[in-house]
Amino acid sequence: MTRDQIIDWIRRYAAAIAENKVQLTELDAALGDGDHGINMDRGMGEVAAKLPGVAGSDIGAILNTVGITMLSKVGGAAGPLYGTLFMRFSKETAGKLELTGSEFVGALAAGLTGIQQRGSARPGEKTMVDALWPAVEMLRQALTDGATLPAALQVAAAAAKDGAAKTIPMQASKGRASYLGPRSIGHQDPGATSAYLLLAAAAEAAQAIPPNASV
Amino acid sequence: MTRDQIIDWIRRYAAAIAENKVQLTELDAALGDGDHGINMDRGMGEVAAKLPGVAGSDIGAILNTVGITMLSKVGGAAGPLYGTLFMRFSKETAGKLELTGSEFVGALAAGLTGIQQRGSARPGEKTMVDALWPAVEMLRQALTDGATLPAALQVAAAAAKDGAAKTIPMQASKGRASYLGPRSIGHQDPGATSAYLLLAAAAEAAQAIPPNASV
Amino acid sequence: MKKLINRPEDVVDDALHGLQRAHPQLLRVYFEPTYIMRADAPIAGKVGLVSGGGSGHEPMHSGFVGRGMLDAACPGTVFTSPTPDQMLAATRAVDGGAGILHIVKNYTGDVMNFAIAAELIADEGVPIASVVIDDDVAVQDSKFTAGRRGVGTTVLAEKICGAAAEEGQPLARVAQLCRQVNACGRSMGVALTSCTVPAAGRPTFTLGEDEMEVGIGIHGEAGRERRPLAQADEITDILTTAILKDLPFVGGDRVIVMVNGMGGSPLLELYILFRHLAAICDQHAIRIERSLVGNYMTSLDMAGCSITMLKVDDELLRLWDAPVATAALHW
Amino acid sequence: MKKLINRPEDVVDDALHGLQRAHPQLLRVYFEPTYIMRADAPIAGKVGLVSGGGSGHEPMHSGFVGRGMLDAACPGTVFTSPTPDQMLAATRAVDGGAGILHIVKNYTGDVMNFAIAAELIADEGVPIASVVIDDDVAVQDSKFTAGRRGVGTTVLAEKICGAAAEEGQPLARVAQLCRQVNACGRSMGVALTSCTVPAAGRPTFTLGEDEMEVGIGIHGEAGRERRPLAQADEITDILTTAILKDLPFVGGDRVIVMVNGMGGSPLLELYILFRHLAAICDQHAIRIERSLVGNYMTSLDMAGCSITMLKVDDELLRLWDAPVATAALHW
Ligand SMILES: Nc1ncnc2c1ncn2[C@@H]1O[C@H](COP(=O)(O)OP(=O)(O)O)[C@@H](O)[C@H]1O
Ligand SMILES: Nc1ncnc2c1ncn2[C@@H]1O[C@H](COP(=O)(O)OP(=O)(O)O)[C@@H](O)[C@H]1O
Ligand SMILES: [Mg+2]
Ligand SMILES: [Mg+2]
Ligand SMILES: [Mg+2]
Ligand SMILES: [Mg+2]
Repeated sequence: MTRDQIIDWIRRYAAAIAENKVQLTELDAALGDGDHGINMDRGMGEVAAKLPGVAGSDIGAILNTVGITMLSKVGGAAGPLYGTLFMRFSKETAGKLELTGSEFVGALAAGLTGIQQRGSARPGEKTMVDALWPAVEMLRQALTDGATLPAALQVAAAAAKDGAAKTIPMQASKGRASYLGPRSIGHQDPGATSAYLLLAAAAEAAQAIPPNASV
Repeated sequence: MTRDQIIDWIRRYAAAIAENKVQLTELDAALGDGDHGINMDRGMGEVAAKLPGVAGSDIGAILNTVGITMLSKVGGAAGPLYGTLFMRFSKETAGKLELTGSEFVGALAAGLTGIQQRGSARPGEKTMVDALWPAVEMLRQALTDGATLPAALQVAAAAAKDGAAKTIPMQASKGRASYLGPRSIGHQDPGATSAYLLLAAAAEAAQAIPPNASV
Repeated sequence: MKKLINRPEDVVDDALHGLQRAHPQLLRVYFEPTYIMRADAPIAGKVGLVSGGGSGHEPMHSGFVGRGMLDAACPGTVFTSPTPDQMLAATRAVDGGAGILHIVKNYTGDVMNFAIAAELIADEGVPIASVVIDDDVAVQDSKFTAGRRGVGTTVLAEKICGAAAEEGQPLARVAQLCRQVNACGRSMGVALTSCTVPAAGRPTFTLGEDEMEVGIGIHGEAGRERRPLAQADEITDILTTAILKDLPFVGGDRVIVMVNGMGGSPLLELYILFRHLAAICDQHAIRIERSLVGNYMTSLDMAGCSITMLKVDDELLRLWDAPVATAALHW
Repeated sequence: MKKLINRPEDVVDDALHGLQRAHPQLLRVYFEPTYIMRADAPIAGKVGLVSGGGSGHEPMHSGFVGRGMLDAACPGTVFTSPTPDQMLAATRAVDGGAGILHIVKNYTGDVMNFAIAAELIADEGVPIASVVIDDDVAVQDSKFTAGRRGVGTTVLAEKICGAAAEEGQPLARVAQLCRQVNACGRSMGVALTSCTVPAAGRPTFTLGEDEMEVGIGIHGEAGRERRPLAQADEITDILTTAILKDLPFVGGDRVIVMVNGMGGSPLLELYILFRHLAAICDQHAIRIERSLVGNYMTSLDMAGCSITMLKVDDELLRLWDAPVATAALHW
């Protein structure tokens, strides 16, 4: 994945968040405090505004900016978690202008580990981890099986979507939704949903010719 | 009018207030603060409870108790106004066990004067004066014309009813309703309405054989 | 009706029992007749300050009883003026021999009940002065009205006169200060929703989702006009313009301002109003010397606010800054 | 949505500008990143107290910045935890050389953001302690939850630790006091209505005319259970019983109690709750030493309340009584 595709990924993610802002907020109103879409959109809006300024940097520097911006602009639980994901991803990709499949999955896995260290959620606790964990697993598996990164990201996005959907019958034991106890059952986790959008954006970016590729 | 009829008057008035509590309150909600029925009912409830204890006193003493009780239990604008009416009425009837027509109208007129001294409202300002003033006038007129007190009180009650109805097109210039300016037009004044009930109760009591007349 | 109450007819008594238990060091609550007295009254040689009015405006007046402010408050039932027997009992209880000042808000009921009480007190030979506060610019003061309503300036008058009384100033001076505060204070309010009187059980009036009532009273009385709901800055403009024009306040004036919540509007919103109010004062070269932001004179659960501005001099400011120890104001 | 606001996205900044103008003697407001600092910070040799959280709970925390309480507060957007850059800037600004205490309410977002900030601050060599407040008995503290929420005890902890820091106690002691307060404080709340987040524009949840939500959080999170709307005394029973059982509080205990309004409930109603709360304490021979009644930790315009009880000893009481000068608490 090239630097421009990475930028395209983030831009597509920002657009997807903006598009799904209301839906994410409604999911969070059912399980939490009804701000997930608003928070993510505020943060990703800031990120999108900063992208042109860092477009000439390496992937690590670009994603460090993404991580720091999310950390300081999203707030709530999602801010430090996504911030951590991108900052860890950035550490793994410092100085790089293009990522191989195994570099990408390694960086994403490092990001997930960061999220789990920060929030100590394991799969099954009805959080974004339930979308990210199967995505990383399936991404690694597909690449091992010889798939190209674009193809493997398609598989990973599908796994994330599936993982997000599987949070519906779960009872939350992490985050604000855990206060609901059994009443948390029956709703899809907003963070898992925004995490699926992240993977879907990556799959699209990997497939597409980035708009500024020719620049 | 005998002492027992006076007691019956007050008892009937308390009952009429209780019955019209909601209507009086609704009139006051349109023109003021929506408490006239509640306040009058609280006060007249206390008055009714005190009547048995003073039933053996003279008319002046009985109505002094009525006035003081209203003064201390009704509150708002109506409390001191009705309190003043009964206390002035009581002064005029001290020591009496029965009232002639002219004694009754004299005492009622003194009560009205008291109200006007306290609140400085003249007829036409959309207050209880608009019911009381024509009632006193017509009562005096009917008695002068030779009517019995019961008959004259019928006339007075009709005049009070008419006076209360005539407050509808008036613009208030006294009391809380005056804040509404022209918006006070179109609603009947609650205090004029409760004043009509007072005259109606008097007319009924004068006509009826009081329940404890034989005791 | 969504209220934390027991029986509607008990709200005032229930709350007064709670008030007594919450502030045993500050005040004593008496019943039949009902009044609230500062714990250390009567204070020999000090002018006694007595106020009162309908309940439902808390913390006014019960929350202003204490050192440096009121000696006693007489609460009526919700939105209904208290009665002369309460005022008489309160006045007797706090009489320290230097006379009594009644601070009365200009509502027909309050004025008449306090007037009767004052007559009875004067009959007992106690020196008594009454000052009626009528600062609401939403009402035209003319022979076609009962005069302007007493609103926010009452809070400032009680603080300032309380300080003067506390330092031993004589009745004539305390009363004169009260008249000065009334002459120099102006207020106006706006409602975004009606309040609901517990005994009535439903809103006193109805406002559309996109309407507001400008120039509202504190008892759910209708205001000057109904308008489309506006943003905070425009609301602040409407209220402040009316206030500034009325006194008028002019460049160089020094003011105490109060942005008061009506009970159902969060503090966050009151500070939003304050921001623009301060900008307007800057534009007019009016200097905000002190400020109060919060719920001081409420109208049950009404959403809305009022703004009060009081022109002050050094002496009023000194009295404002003097120590006060009540449930609602303390410094 | 009936709110005194301009654009929903500006509510926090607008209010902070107002806060600055209303309290220039007490505090300074900074933007990008946003924090509120007491006017005379940093104070050399004093432990710096920093707290923060989502906005919409005013006066918490901005109203608690000042002498004897917080050195700085970091407000997030409405109901959203603030971010590490705010905490870092605030901490640097108030660092008086004696270390910093972060008082954090137990919400995943708050805890994580403060944790990141603490790591960054520790990297700079500043002694830092963090105490997480988790006093809400409505939430079971188990591995199946994010732990108990931090609610009313936070206010009491900030006052008591602020007093200890003000008199020069060292960081370890101030942090230990904070843990003691957290260990001895318990709270629970009830909502009669939802709040409406300005950016959302409609109520977070819906409650029927005759329903209440018991064990509510301060962000419109659902509570422990939905019940038929009850009278004030029964609500007080429900909250107090849960609180008393939990610590447990027993006969002979001395307590500070807070009856806190959620923003849309009038003060009158809070005193009604206090009445029965005091009666329950009497029954259990628990002695109410001090009390707070009012809106201290709100949830925008939500109607409802919470009760907090803190078991105290002479030392906590002494620190409670120590002078404090903030916008919301002053004595
Ligand atoms: N401990 C945790 N580990 C991983 N993800 C978490 C954790 N706690 C919460 N989340 C995620 O955060 C999402 C909520 O984010 P958001 O609404 O922005 O924050 P907040 O709960 O502070 O309002 C949840 O849907 C969940 O996916
Ligand atoms: N100055 C006045 N003179 C005579 N009657 C008055 C005056 N002011 C008010 N009233 C009467 O009082 C009535 C209102 O009484 P009530 O609602 O009990 O008092 P409040 O206005 O204090 O709530 C009005 O309808 C009017 O008839
Ligand atoms: Mg959320
Ligand atoms: Mg009325
Ligand atoms: Mg009234
Ligand atoms: Mg949140």
